[in-house]
Amino acid sequence: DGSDSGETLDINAFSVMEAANEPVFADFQKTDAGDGVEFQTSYGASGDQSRAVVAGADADVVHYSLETDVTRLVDEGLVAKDWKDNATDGIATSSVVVFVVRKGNPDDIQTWDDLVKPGVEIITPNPGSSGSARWNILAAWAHITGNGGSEADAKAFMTKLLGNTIALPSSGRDATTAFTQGNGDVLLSYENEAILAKQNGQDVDYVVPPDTLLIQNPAAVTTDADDTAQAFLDFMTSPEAQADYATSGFRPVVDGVDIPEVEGANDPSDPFPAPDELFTIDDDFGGWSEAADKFFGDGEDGNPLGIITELQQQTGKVGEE
Amino acid sequence: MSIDVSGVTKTFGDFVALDDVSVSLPTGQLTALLGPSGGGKSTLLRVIAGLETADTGRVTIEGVDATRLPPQKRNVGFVFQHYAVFKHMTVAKNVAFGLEIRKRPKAEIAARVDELLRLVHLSQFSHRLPSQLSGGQRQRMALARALAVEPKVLLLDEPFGALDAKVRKELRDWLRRLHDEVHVTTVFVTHDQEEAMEVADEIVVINDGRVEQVGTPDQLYDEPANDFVMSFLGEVTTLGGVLLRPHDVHISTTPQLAGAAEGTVSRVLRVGFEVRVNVLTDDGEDVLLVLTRTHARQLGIEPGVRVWVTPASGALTVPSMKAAVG
Amino acid sequence: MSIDVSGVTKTFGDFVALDDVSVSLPTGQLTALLGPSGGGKSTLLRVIAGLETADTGRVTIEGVDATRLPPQKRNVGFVFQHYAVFKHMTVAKNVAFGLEIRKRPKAEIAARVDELLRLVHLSQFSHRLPSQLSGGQRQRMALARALAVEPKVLLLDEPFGALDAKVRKELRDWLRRLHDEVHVTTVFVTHDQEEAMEVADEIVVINDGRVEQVGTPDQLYDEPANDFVMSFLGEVTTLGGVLLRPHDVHISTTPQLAGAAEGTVSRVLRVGFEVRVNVLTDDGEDVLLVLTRTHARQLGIEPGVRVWVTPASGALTVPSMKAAVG
Amino acid sequence: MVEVSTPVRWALRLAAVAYVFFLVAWPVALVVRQTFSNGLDNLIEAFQDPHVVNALELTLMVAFWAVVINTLFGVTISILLVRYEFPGKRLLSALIDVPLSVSPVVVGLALLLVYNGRDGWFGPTLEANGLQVIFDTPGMIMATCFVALPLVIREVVPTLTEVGDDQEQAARSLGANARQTFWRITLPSIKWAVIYGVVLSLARSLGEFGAVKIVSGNVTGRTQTATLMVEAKYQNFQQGTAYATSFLLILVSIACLVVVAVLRPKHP
Amino acid sequence: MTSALAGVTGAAAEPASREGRRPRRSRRATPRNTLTKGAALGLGVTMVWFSILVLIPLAAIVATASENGWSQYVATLQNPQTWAAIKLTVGQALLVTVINIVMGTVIAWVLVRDRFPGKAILDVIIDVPFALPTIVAGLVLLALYGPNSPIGVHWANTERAVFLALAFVTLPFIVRTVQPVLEELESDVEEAAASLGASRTTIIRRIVLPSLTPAIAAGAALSFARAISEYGSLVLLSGNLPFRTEVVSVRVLSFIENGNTASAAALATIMLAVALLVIVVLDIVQRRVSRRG
Ligand SMILES: Nc1ncnc2c1ncn2[C@@H]1O[C@H](COP(=O)(O)OP(=O)(O)OP(=O)(O)O)[C@@H](O)[C@H]1O
Ligand SMILES: Nc1ncnc2c1ncn2[C@@H]1O[C@H](COP(=O)(O)OP(=O)(O)OP(=O)(O)O)[C@@H](O)[C@H]1O
Ligand SMILES: [Mg+2]
Ligand SMILES: [Mg+2]
Ligand SMILES: O=S(=O)([O-])[O-]
Repeated sequence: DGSDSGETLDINAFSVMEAANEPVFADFQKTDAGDGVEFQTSYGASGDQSRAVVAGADADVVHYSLETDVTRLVDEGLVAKDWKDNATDGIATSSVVVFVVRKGNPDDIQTWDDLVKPGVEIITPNPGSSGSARWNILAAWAHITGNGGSEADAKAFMTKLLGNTIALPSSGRDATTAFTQGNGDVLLSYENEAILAKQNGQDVDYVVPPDTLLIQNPAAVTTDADDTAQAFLDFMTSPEAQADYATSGFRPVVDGVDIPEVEGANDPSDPFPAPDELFTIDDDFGGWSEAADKFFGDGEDGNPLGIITELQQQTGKVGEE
Repeated sequence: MSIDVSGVTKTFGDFVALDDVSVSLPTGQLTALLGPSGGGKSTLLRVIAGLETADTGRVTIEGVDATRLPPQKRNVGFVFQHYAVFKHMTVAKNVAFGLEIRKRPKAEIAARVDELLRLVHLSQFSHRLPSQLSGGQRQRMALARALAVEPKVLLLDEPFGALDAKVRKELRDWLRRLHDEVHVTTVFVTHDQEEAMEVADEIVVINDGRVEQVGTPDQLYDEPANDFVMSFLGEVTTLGGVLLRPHDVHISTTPQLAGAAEGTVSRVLRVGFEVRVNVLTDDGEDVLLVLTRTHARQLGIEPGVRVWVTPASGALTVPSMKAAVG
Repeated sequence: MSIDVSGVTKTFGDFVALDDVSVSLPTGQLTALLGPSGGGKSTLLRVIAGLETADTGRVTIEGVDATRLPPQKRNVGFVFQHYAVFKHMTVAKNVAFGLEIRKRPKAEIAARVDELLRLVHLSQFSHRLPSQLSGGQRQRMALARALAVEPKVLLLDEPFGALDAKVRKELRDWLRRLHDEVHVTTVFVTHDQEEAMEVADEIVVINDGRVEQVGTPDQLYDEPANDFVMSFLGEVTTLGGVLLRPHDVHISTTPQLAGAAEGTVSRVLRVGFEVRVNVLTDDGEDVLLVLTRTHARQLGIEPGVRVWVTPASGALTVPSMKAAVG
Repeated sequence: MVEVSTPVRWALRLAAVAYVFFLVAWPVALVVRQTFSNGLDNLIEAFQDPHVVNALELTLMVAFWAVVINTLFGVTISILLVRYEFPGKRLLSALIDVPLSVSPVVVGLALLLVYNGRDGWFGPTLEANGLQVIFDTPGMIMATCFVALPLVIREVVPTLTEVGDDQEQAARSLGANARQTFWRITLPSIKWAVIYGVVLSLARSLGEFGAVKIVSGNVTGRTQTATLMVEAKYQNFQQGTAYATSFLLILVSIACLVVVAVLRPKHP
Repeated sequence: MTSALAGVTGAAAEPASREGRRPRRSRRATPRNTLTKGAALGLGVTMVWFSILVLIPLAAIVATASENGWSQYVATLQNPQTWAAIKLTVGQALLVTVINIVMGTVIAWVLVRDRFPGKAILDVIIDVPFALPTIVAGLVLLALYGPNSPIGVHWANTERAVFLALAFVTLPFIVRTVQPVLEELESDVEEAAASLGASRTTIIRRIVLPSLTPAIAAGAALSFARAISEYGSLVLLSGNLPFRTEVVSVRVLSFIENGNTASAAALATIMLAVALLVIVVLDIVQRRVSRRG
């Protein structure tokens, strides 16, 4: 290895990326730009991670679950305004929202409507800190509005769904741990997280619902990062890296990726089946810039009060003001 | 009726603390157990109280064989060297403890506690905690506590050991008077011969786990059974090969008496009303004697003066060689 | 040249521990600070040593104004009541401490420690830890340690306070002899009048933060400045309205002397060679007197006997009313 | 001393042993067993993971500094509290115990509020002068210091009180100055208490989790301590490594305890 | 006889005799200052460090919480999830403290008064919870009471898990405060009670336990303070389920992770207040102990 160049890259990423990043790092170190580069990583709930960088945590490359967590850094001048100006519009990885269930799916959970049946215990992370949580919630919302329901219908549905939620762990990974330790009947999570859990021999299955939301995780370099960081960021969307990510259960964000067998997927040879209906944040919600405030605004300091935030307050259940 | 200890032996591991001790302590008397530290005094007292079980032998208290009775059944009051006060209880509660255990009526308890606190002059301290009392007061409280249950026997282990000289002297007189009044059979441990002689009706001298002598203070002083008892009961000096008390040395500045040893005064020390004189006899013996100041003044005793010393008439002497003693 | 304390006052909070104390302690003498507990003896000694700073007044040591000097600059040896041994150091190391601090050459230190340990008879214990010594040995080690730095002044705070009577007596003689040998100005605190009188050249009586009297043992005994000094220096009794020593009461079984008070013997207590006699005079006074056994035997003193008592010729008397004292 | 009757004694003994067995002994034994469930593989794997080694080194480093600082601070404060009178002493001695009852999470938050580089009270100034506290080692050392703060003091104060000051005064009267008195007399006589306090602080420091989690930023290889590593590995489906790391921590803490058990002054 | 005893009383009431000539009273009126220059410097340095480390950060918490005035506290307390966490935490902490009072005293008793092979090991094990990293403590308990429990009790993610974790980490507190007191309890006090006719149970109830009370109280306060602030051992064990197993510390952390510092600080302040209360209680207990001497 090239300890000669001795450069260190600080990667600040959301909670579920650790296992997926390892092969990508290894492959990057084999490239010219990556020769001798060491990686220092920090993983945690997406929003929490982003706030830590604002508060002074070191980062060269940030990789978050949500665009808004990058936008926060842009507002602070920590990421260049034009970070989205690349081939993938700033997106580095993608996935879909799935249902993780107990082995053999004993409660026979197949669709969103199965989740709101009485007695079904749901675990989903906390939308205050976790990106995964917000994707899950918007996916549920889209299930109603994208199928012709009104906002009122969607609110009613969300109320029921939140009513069935027994825990809101702080990150996607915390939620997985809570679920694999035996809490709840169904975990709302990333497809890649479900696959990773199965790869690691957890007693779970996962269900890709017929209609679900496309998850797009952005990545960017910070303003004081050097060329190596940029090189790594570029490498992340290379077919080679995307193939590594695919092995860990992520859906590629660029074309021409040679999708390998994905152990742990429901069908390892066809790991990423297209759902019947796939909503996207841009098409169905007008992008995160609109959705973030509309759904998750905290209602303080002149910010709007988001629909979900309000619902959480009303149900008096789990979550933050 | 009395306390009878017969053939009691007590060992700790292979250390013999009491070696076939037999002693009888008559009812109503105040008896002192006197002896040097480690002699076995406390052990004997604790065997009597049932706080320690003898290996062999029997203990009879007021005619009842108590050898196997647990302490709480012996009806014996025990006062500990370091008071063993119940720190978390007030003075009154401490005294009442034994009565409350016996579930006596509240009113009776209150009355008795009152009476006892008056007896030990602690009435005004009844609501204090023991930590707010002086040593002497604590000791009196411990006494009142032991007396509360009207024990047949009162046992005191160095009751004044932890007090300073002045308080000790006062409590000593007070115990004597208390005993004359209450007349409970009392046994107390001390290693202070003066205390024993001043307070006790009878003294049991214990050394090395064995009883050396039993007798009244006068008997012990006048007829010590051996040189140990003699020298333990007061200062001794040697003159002409015999042990005797420094007060029993007769001194004169002229050769009055036949057989007197001639010598020179080597040191004169005035201590209060007494004068302590060292005489170096021509035979090379260093004889200590004690005179009153008046007497010394009369004789004109000063270092360097030639003097003649001899045992006074009626002086108690014991051969100074241990081997010579029975 | 001496230790001069003048006008020293020391308060703790609003408690006055020393109240305008002035006293001068001559060079080369052995002086005792004598007084009851809490009188201020230790405080005075600590002020002299610099371990406590006086509120007002000055301390001069051998002509040097020491009032503001820190303890380590006063060249004063201090021996503490509870020895204050350095527990983690051997006997030799303890003694060497002051010399090591002064960075004396190794060889010199070794020689001096050797000499001092020989002086205090601890040579064979030099490698022990203090915990392996008896109380008396520890005390002697503390003395050697204080002497090691050749202090101009040696201060001892109740040097024998924590020891038992026998050891105490031995060390007391030993200190006297040591002082006669080394001749360093020495001040020691005690609350035991016998100790003070037996050992000291001069005694300073301190009570309640004030100096009651300064003088030689004989002066204090023979000419006490007031009833406090008189009664503190020995037992007293009252006869005909005056305080006097029980030994100074003359007793006879016939009305020999004019003015003698007639009375009846109420109690006779033999303690060793002494007999303590209580006489209840016809005037209702309870007079205590002490006789030798021989004397009592000669007179035939027993309870109930009619006797005449009077102050002996040359007896020291002090008016017994507090108000009558200067 | 009252002797309780044999059945009662057995009942008490059994209750005590059973309680401790089920609450502590058995669970700890299970973790040890799981560590070795496939021989030494877990341990070897852990030691081959540079991040684990890194985390252990970091933990030692942070604990070392925290213990050094707490010892200096603790001994100084103890001497001040025991040997001197000054206004506010009682308040100070009460405040000293506060860290014992503050949640580690709150400790982390408190430090974050003051020292974070963006809107902390002092953070921006410190960072402008090149000292990053939060998300870096100084913050982690501070968090560890905070939680272990009273331990040395709680050991030293009673000993110092018990030893009394007469040895110190004797040293002064023999010519020793304040510094000499401290090194030659005071310190040797409180040595065991200090060592005991250090061992307890060390155990506590090695094991700190909550406070460090908040102020460290949890950067693998740089600010991730052993305890943070245990959590991360456990959640990252690498339970073998988590158990192995835990085992190492258990080993260290039990070693600390044995040291303490040997050192603790026996009551005569 | 009263006259005979009069002399004794006069002398034995010796404290009174001292108040003779001058007003010499209280030993401590106003706090004195005996600091030397060096000591004052030492105090200065340590106080600066103590402020930097503890006082200012804690002040920052209070300040942050108070930015929005009382409404912040009210809002925080009114949040049902937060309220549930407080109730759970305080409730379980109390329960654990009660258990500790019983078991801690029993264990201390066994350690001091009983003798059996393996006692030394028991003595060492008592301290394990103190020395063990809390996260490992959680892991350790999970091994016996988690999903893979060899004894089939699956208590993870339930209130019992919270109880277990708190009981584990607070085990040493009462044992270690009671043990030395019990060791120093003079046996002659118990013998005195026996000689006054007290039975074994009476001695324990009336003499031994009351003497231990201050130590038990001090240990209980420590154990309660530790229990309400516990975090690490619950991370892996309790599942942090709102309304069921979420404790205050976890709640504070989730506020922090959600960027809601004000609520975190408000809740932290409430916990600090409880902790301070506990310290005051501790202080009072200890002072009572020292007064009794
Ligand atoms: N529980 C015990 N275990 C072992 N040895 C003991 C025990 N109790 C007493 N001894 C020993 O028995 C001997 C006699 O002890 P005891 O307490 O009766 O002496 P004592 O005459 O009361 O002495 P002192 O005047 O010092 O109190 C001593 O040598 C003591 O060491
Ligand atoms: N540091 C202190 N703070 C407050 N009061 C003190 C202090 N030191 C001494 N005192 C008080 O000053 C008075 C005199 O004390 P000192 O120690 O000098 O008495 P003493 O004559 O040596 O008595 P003892 O014979 O009991 O040692 C006592 O009443 C004592 O309580
Ligand atoms: Mg004894
Ligand atoms: Mg004194
Ligand atoms: O890491 S998450 O943002 O997905 O919780």
